[in-house]
Amino acid sequence: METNNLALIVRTMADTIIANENYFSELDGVVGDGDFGYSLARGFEIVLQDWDALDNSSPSHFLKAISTIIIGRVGGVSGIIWGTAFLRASMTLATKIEVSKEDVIASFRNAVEGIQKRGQAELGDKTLLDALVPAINQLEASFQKGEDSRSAIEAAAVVARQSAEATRPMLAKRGRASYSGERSIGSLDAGAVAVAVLFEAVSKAWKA
Amino acid sequence: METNNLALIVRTMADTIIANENYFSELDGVVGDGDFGYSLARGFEIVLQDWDALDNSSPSHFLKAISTIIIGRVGGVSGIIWGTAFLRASMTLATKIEVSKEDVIASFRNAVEGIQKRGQAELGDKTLLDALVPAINQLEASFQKGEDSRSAIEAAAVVARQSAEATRPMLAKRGRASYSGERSIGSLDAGAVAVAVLFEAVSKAWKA
Amino acid sequence: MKKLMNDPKKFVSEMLKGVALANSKTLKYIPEYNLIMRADGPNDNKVSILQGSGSGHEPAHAMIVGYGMLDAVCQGDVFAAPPADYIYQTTKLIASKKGVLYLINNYTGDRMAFEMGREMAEADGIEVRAVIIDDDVAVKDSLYTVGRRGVAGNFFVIKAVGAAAERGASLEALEALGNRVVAATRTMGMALTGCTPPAKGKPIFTLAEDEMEIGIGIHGEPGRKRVKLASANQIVDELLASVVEDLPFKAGDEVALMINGMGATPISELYLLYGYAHEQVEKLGMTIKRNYVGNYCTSLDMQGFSLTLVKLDPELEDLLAAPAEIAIRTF
Amino acid sequence: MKKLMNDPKKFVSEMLKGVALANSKTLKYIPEYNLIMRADGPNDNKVSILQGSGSGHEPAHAMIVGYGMLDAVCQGDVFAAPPADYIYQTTKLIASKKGVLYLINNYTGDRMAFEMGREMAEADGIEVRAVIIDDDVAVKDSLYTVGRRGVAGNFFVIKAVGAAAERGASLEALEALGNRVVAATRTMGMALTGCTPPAKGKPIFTLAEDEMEIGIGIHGEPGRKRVKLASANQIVDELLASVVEDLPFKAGDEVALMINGMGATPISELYLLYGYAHEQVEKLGMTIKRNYVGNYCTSLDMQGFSLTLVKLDPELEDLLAAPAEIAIRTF
Ligand SMILES: Nc1ncnc2c1ncn2[C@@H]1O[C@H](COP(=O)(O)OP(=O)(O)O)[C@@H](O)[C@H]1O
Ligand SMILES: Nc1ncnc2c1ncn2[C@@H]1O[C@H](COP(=O)(O)OP(=O)(O)O)[C@@H](O)[C@H]1O
Ligand SMILES: [Mg+2]
Ligand SMILES: [Mg+2]
Ligand SMILES: [Mg+2]
Ligand SMILES: [Mg+2]
Repeated sequence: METNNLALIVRTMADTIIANENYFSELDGVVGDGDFGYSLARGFEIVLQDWDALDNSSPSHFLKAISTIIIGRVGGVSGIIWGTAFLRASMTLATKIEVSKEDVIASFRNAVEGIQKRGQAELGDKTLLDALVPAINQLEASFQKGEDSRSAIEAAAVVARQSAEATRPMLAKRGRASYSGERSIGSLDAGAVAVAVLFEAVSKAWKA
Repeated sequence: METNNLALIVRTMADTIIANENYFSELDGVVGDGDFGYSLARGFEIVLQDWDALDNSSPSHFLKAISTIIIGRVGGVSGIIWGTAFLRASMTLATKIEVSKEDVIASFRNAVEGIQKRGQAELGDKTLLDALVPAINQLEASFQKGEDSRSAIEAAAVVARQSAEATRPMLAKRGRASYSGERSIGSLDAGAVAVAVLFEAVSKAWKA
Repeated sequence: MKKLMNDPKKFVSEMLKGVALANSKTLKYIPEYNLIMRADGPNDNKVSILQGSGSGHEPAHAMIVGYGMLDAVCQGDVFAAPPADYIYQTTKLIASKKGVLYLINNYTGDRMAFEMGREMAEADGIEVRAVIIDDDVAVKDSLYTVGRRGVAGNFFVIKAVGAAAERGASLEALEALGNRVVAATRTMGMALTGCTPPAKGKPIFTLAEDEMEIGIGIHGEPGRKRVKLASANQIVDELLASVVEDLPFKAGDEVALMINGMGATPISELYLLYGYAHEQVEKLGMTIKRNYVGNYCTSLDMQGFSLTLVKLDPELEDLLAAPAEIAIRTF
Repeated sequence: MKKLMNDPKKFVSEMLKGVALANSKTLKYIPEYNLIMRADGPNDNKVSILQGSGSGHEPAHAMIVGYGMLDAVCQGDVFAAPPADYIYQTTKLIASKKGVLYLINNYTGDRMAFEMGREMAEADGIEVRAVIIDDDVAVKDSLYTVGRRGVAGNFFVIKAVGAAAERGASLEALEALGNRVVAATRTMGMALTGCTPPAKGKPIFTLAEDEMEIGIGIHGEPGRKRVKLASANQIVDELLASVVEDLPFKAGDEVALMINGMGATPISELYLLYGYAHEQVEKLGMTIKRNYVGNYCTSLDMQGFSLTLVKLDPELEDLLAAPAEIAIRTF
């Protein structure tokens, strides 16, 4: 993967997040405070605004630039979680110019570790990790089977969607939704759905 | 008229005011502040509560006792207006034990004078005077024609009702309704309707 | 509209009880007359200051009794002037050798009750003077004969007169001062929603989701006009224009600016309004010497606000800055 | 629900601008970080105190910066913790030789942002400590692993720590004091209506005319249960019982009692609630040494209130009584 592909992914993410602002916020509003879409959208708006000025001298620098915007401008849990994810991915890639499939998986793993360090969430706590981790697992499995990026991402998107749906019966143990206790059962986790929507969008963009 | 008849009138007024609390307040709510029924009802509740202890050694004393309750316990324009009316009537009757038809008219006239002194309202300003004064005029005319109390009161009630209805096209120039300016046109004056309702109730009670 | 209350008929008395219990060292409560008065009054070296008025405008008036402000209030029911007898009894209780000053908001019920109470008090030999407050520019004085309403501007009259009274001013001087503040004060308000008196249980008027009412009173009286909801800045522009042209206020004037909430408006929105109003007043060439943002004179649970400008002179500014102590406090 | 605002995206910045313009002599506003700080800070003889938090809880936190209270706040958007970078930048701006104390309401977003901001600040050599505030008894600590929320009780932590900081207390001492206040403070809230974030335009939750929600948070999080609307006294009984049994508070305790409005509750209702709560607390044998009635920590335009009890000792009582100066004032 090159910076070009990376740019496609981040741009697709940004466009998708902005297009889904209200949908994401509504999901967060069921048992959270309804600002998830708003927070992310404000951050990725800035990503798009600053797009041409972003340091894309290397994949690592590019991801660092994104993380700086998110950490600097996005509030709420999401600012930290998503900002940390980009920062960890950037750190993983360090000085690399070419990004291998192994690098992609390592970046994702490192991002998850960072999210868990900050947020202390376990799998099953009804957070975006419940969609992200299975999707990464699928991506890795596909890569190991020698599938191409296109079908690997497609398969990961399917798993992300299924896993997001699977958050419905979960009891929220992290984030604001956890205050609702038993009432959090029966609704989807906003972050997990966002992960699914983003994997789907990237998969679609990859094919085009 | 004796204290007995006077007692019947006041009791009928009290019962009617309490029964019409919400109706009177609704009328006041259209362009006023919606408390007219509430204010009067709270005062006449006390009249009924204290009924047996009221000084009824003479018509004048009895009316004075009522006025003291109203002035002492009813707030808003109505406390003053109605309290003043009872006080003026009481003053008119002074030491009389028997109340003649002339005394009744004189008491009413004195009450109207008192109301006007306090409130500075003219006929046509869309206040209770617009029902009260025509009703008194009718009462006096009936008495002068030699009609009995029963038919005189009945005729006065008819005039009071017509006059109350006639407040609809008026522009309020006094009281809170006047702040609504042109908007006060098209609704009935709460006080005028109350006067009509009370004349009707007394007329009905007189017949029974 | 829902309320946190028990029996609507006890709304006022239970509220006053709360004020009294929260301020047991400084305030005295006499339930019979809905009366809240300073525990340390009356003081024969100081004119006593009384405001009556209906309830529903909290913190005015029951919560603004204290050092440097009112000596007492006797409140009527929600939106109803107090009975004349409350005023008479209160006047007797607070009578000082220097006299008693009534600060009356210009409503028929209040004026009549105070007039009658005053007659009774004067018959007892108590010296009484009165100032009529009528700062609301929404009511055109010339059209309707009852004159303008007294609204949030009453705060400035109370504050200035209260401070001067503490400094020992005479009854005549305070009456003149009160009239001077009234003459320098203009207010206009608006509402996003009507208010609901506890005993009524329904809003006095209702507005659609995209409507607002401009020029409302503080008793749910409808205003000058009902129009489409506009942006905060546009609303400030409209209220400010009405207020400024009325006195008129001019470039070079030193002023106090108040954004007063109507009861259910979050303080965040009031500060947002203040920010823009401040800029606009300065653009007109005036200098804002003092500012006030919060709930001063409300209309129960109405959403909305009023904007008040007061033209200051050095004496008035000094009186407004003088210390005072009332139930409404943060610490 | 209607709002007095312009562009919802500018809600927070326009509000902060208003706060700054209304307090231009005492406060400094740095729009880039939604930062309101004391104009006279930092002071190397005094620990600097920072609270971050999301917006929508006004007057907390932007309007309670000042002498004896906070040295700065950097607010996030409505109900969103500030970005970590705001905290880092703010910490640098207020850094004093005596250190910086964070007072953090216990929410995941706030904790993470402050943790990250702190790491960055410590890397610059700034000494930082933090106190986590979690006074809300509605959230059962044992069941959910994120712990209790910080709600209106944060006022007492800020006030006590703020006063002690003015007296020169060390960073360690302030951290210990903050934790001591947290340990002595319990709150529970309820709502008659949900609240509407400006950018959302619709209430986060809606309640029927005869319903209320018990145990709500201050971000529109639904509460323990949704039940039939009860009388004010019954509601106070329920909240008080939850608060009292939790610490537990006991006969003989000296306490501070706060009735805190959620943003759109008229002050009349808050005093009505206070009156009954006061009587009940005294019936339980406690002595109310200080009381607080008003809007301290709100949830935008939510109707409702919370009840807080703080167990006092002489030191704490003295700190609560110490003078302070903030944007929220009457005069
Ligand atoms: N501790 C956590 N670790 C990982 N993800 C979390 C955590 N807490 C919440 N989330 C995710 O963040 C989403 C909510 O984000 P956001 O609305 O920005 O949070 P908040 O409004 O609580 O600050 C949730 O749907 C969930 O997926
Ligand atoms: N100046 C006045 N003179 C005589 N009657 C008046 C006057 N002003 C108002 N009223 C009458 O009083 C009624 C309203 O009474 P009330 O609701 O008690 O007044 P408020 O709420 O304004 O104090 C009006 O319907 C009108 O009939
Ligand atoms: Mg959220
Ligand atoms: Mg009325
Ligand atoms: Mg009234
Ligand atoms: Mg949030």
